[in-house]
Amino acid sequence: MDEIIKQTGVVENDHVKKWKDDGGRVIGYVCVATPTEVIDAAGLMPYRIRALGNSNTEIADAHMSRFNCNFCRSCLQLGLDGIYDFLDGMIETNGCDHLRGMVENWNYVKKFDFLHYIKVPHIVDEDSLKYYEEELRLYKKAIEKHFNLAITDEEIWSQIRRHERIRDKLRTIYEMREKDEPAFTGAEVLSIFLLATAVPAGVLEGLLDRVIEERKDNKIEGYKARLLLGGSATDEVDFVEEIEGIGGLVVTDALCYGSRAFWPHIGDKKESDPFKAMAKTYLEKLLCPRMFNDFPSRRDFLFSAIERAKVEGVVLIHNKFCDVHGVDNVLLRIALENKGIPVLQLEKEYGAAADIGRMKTRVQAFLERISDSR
Amino acid sequence: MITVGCDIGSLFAKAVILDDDELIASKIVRTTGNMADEVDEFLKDVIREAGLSRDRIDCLGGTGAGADILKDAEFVESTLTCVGAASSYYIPETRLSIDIGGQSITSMLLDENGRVLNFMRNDKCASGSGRFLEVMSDKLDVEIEDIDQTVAKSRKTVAISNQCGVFAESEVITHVNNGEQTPDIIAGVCDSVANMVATQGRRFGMAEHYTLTGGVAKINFVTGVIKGKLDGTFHPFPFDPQLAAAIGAALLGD
Amino acid sequence: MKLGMSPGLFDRLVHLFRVVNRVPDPVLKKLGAILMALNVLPSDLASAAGALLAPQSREAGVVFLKMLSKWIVEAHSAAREGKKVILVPFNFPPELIHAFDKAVPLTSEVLTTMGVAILKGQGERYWDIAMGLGLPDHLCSANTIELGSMLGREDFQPDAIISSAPGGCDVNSKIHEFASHYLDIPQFFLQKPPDDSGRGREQYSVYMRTLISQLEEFIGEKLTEDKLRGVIEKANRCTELYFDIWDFHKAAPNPVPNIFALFMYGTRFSMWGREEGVKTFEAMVKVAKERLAQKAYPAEKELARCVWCYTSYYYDFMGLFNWMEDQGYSHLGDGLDLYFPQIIDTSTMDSMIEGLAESAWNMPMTRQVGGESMSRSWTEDVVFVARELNADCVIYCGHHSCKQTWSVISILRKELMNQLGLPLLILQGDSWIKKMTPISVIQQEIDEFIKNVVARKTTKKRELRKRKKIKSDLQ
Amino acid sequence: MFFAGIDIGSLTAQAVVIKNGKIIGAKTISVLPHPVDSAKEVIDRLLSKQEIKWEDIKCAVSTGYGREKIQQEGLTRENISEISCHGLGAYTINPNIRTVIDIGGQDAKVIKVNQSGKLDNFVMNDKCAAGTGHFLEVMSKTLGVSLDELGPMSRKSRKPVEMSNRCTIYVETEVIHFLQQGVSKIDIAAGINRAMAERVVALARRVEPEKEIMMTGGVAKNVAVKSEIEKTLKVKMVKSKIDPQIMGAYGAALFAQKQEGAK
Repeated sequence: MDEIIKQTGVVENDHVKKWKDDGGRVIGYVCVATPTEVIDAAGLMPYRIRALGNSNTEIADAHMSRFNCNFCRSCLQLGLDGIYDFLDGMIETNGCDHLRGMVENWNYVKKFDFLHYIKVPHIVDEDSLKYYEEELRLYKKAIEKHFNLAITDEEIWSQIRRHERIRDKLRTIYEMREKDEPAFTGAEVLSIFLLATAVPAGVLEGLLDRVIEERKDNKIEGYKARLLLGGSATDEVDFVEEIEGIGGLVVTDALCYGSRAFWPHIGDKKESDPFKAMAKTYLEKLLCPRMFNDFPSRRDFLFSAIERAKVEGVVLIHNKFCDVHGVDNVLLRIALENKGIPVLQLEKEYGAAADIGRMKTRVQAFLERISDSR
Repeated sequence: MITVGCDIGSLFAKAVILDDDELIASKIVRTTGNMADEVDEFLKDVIREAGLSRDRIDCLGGTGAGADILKDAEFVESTLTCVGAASSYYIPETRLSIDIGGQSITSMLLDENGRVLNFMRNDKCASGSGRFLEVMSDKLDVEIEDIDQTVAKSRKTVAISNQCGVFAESEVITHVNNGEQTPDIIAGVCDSVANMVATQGRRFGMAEHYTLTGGVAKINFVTGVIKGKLDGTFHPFPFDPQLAAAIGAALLGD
Repeated sequence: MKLGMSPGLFDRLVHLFRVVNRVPDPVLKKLGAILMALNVLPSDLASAAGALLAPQSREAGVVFLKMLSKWIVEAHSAAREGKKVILVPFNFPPELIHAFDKAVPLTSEVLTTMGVAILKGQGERYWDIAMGLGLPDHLCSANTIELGSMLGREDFQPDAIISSAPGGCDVNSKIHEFASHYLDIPQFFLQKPPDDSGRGREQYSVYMRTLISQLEEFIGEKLTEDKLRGVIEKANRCTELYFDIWDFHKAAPNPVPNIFALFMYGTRFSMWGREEGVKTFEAMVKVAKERLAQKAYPAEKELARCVWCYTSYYYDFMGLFNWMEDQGYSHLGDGLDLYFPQIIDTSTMDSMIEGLAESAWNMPMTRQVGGESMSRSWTEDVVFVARELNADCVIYCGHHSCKQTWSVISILRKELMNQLGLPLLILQGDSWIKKMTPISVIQQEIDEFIKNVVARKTTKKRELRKRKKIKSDLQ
Repeated sequence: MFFAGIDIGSLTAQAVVIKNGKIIGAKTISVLPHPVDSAKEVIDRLLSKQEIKWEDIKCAVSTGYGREKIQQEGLTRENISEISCHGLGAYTINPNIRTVIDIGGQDAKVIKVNQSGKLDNFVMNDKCAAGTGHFLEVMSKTLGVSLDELGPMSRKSRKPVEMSNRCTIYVETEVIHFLQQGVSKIDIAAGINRAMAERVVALARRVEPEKEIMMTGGVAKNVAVKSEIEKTLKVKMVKSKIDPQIMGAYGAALFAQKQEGAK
């Protein structure tokens, strides 16, 4: 576990370094709508872009405005600062307007050797599904062309199966954090997830096995309440630590740097064509508020997590200027309140240190409210 | 030729007297609600300070947001024009001047005659103005004048990342409560101001030679951080940078 | 839809426009009678009427107002007649809904803009209702104000909402999704693939056809070729007139009153494809033609020719348009005027639906920031219009809600400078809510920009005295 | 048995000592840069007027921005958020209270308590907010009047000015501009109070406030803001028997008493 936490603290971790030293190539991607199976099938390493709570955006702000989400500006800052120079290419998706702007400015100032844009529909329906499926084929072709290699359906299938194994291991870790006596803190699980999207798949399987073994009898005690954390892109481990520091144990989440990214199972779909299978899962089970006609599935995902993990209170956060989560969190809050589940809605500045004082007052009061209602 | 320049800003009123291009007297007071009544007295003071009488003054030029209260000004020019004029008169090679005012940060591209080619203000909701620095240092019981010597004692820089002045204050209070030392927090406040200024500088793409004007440019720590961040050669404004607009107004007088 | 007088934004507009309807055109038109008209009009209307019926644009202003009142009152009575009222965003072609007998379109941004321009207290109280629900304060006020009025259950409720912003704007899509869930109103979609390859365009037609069949089922009426042709032919007429005005814009001084920028898209987003829409455009062409003939211009001389690359400001009762004109600053149109309509082939049902898809594809925002690159198509359009109408500056309103434009505005600024050497003024202020940036500040910024940067050669400036030998201690 | 509550806010620090529920001493000072200094200072100033010594205090609880530090310093046994403290304080004074509006230096809060005084729900400002005590403090400085005058003076206003800005930072220069134009301080003060009330009401709307409302915190003393809020929310504020500004510290003291009872 300690090893994982150490590696999570930096963007270019030792595993990435080793992969590069061994001549491996790394492809960055920005959001969960990117089927990384294809990148792995090409023998490349997918790397999920993150900002790790960096709050200095001095260079990025010269390009994007302060009305753009600070998480995206932080990523742009790191990009323009050369922190991501180890990338051999980037896969763009239209996750949200801020994210698109981030990649666009990045590429405007500092051209990527390879940039491919997967256009992900905003609606779940037959028309969109067909279009997205074709997008995934083009995405594969683009990688084949640029890196001058061939990706067989068999290879994609075997990568899908490997990713299924990884999804299962991550689910196991969630079961361990969600049980009555949690084996992990929320901060630890976030660290695990962050590393899981920043190491070669081969390395990852072993890592996960070891940490599951290490923690199988571990019990986290002495917390005040069991919380679910949901909302915006949150890769700030220390923010979660602060919440847990005052007794709110995050026993599960609905974050895209968390369960939303790996929960759906591709294996669930009985498909012969790997692209059909991926398209269905990645579009129909995207669970992201950038989709505009499937709020119920996001709400129900939240409800089932609450039930599984015996959650006592829900904390919904969004970064200042985040449009999709800012609005979705209100609908979710209303849905939860109607069910009588305590919920706290927070709008925070990105970068853990920034708002922690204000946030802690709110969270502490929320915990007091929960213990009062017991 | 004796000319007077008077700049009624959002926070301070400044007046200067130039003998040709030599600064012979200057005065800075905080703008109050009664400025309209006090402005004549204020001008008298600075003229007296120069050991002159009113009739020796060849021209009074006004500038600043509140310039409309200067009844006997012969002309009123925008702060942009004045800061541009002053910067390029004394530092002919400057092509970029970043003015850190009470309310906003303005970067100006200048031509060889000190005319403003283009300008840009910082984003609203963005910390970094003089007022921001005032509020924060006030919270920490540090006089603006003492910032440099306070920061000298700092061992590290505490990051202040809130862009909203109101929330940034909560951030500062949080740091205090977490036992952070005043010098380190002040350093952080200055650093966040410097970041905003550097960002403004980058927006046009840096010029080879630039200067900084406005009250905040008096703080060496801030200018130091900015220098470290920006390419191009920094030329300190030869007089108190808070006087730049007033001096420009005086230079434009005839 | 709730009938009768309620404190809702839409119902208040209906109330006011009933009055406008009653005032006969000649009365509205006659200069002297204007003041009289203002006195009989509710005071809320007075200040806006001052701008909408200013002498230089009055001939068209009256027709424009009459068009809007027809649009509003029609929608209001639609419910009684058992028709469906369908709420659409500005980037959706309303002519499609006009082609149905049993449905009428209402455009949320147009309602908000009218409310802000005409109603006492403007949009604030409706905005506060939305904020009261805990919605973020960086949402698009153009939608949040009208929808806030509904969310407070003070106002009428549409029978369905169409969202055509997916792909072009998250905020717009999101607030419509919210309203549809919160009020339990069915929602239909026309999403834009951010895809410049032919594939994207083909897919868009597929989406359009799916939407049409969904609407047919919901409204309970088949789209008939004749009805559609009737609408499209009028739309085509509007297109011709649109380009007449476009060409007038090229003359200097600009013979097109500044406020026509608003009239043009105000018509596009409401009565395009209706007789009233055609009349409004005809009236605008007439005014511009006469002004061109007389070489008339409200100010002494035209100091600057400005293109607004996104929206303008509407919270000061439309005063900014005429204020600019009085200063000699011509307003050559907004980003919202950049919908480049095309003559649609009316020979078959299929050709007309294809044409509709094409117009929707080219709607403002959809066409620019909805493109594969948020900055490329936008830059191309702004560069094109600036060159065509030989503008000498571009102004960005900087509505803090428009995250897509804000995130690439620095690219647009650099490209304008590189390609045309044109300066871009970046303002910051909510176009529909006055409390973000007071209009006086906006005006001052525009003044400073034009006097210092744009019209530097023409405006007389004080000369900086010749440098004396600089003392070394200064260096 | 004596119990104490210490509330270190961003502008002022309060200490309250109670004996079986009754307040026997209270003190308010403006904060020193460091919370622990403020705490020690306010305690000393309070006890200096009493016969009791700090040792006689059975249990103390801290709240407010400095609550954690005070506890870490061992001055208090526990720290509890100001939200709970204001809730319990107001409820104890009048058990009919269900909604508490507390406007502190940095945060405005609307607190709902249930029929047994327990925290039910709450909202705090996280938007562009002029709705804080800090806002009024800055404005009174700019106007050159004391914070206490701000409320009463505006009652004489005939036409309150309308602030054209949401943001505190910008409202400040707007006020200076009004003054330069010779607008009367009375009308400006009224405008400031109205702006303040508007923000608080917008916040209160997020939790349907119930009829029985009490306002706590320093701003509660501002008659103008209070009546503006009453007008727009169409409610009558329940008057607090004690100084609303010490409500947080009082609540903390009550928690301290509970603590002791608990074990």
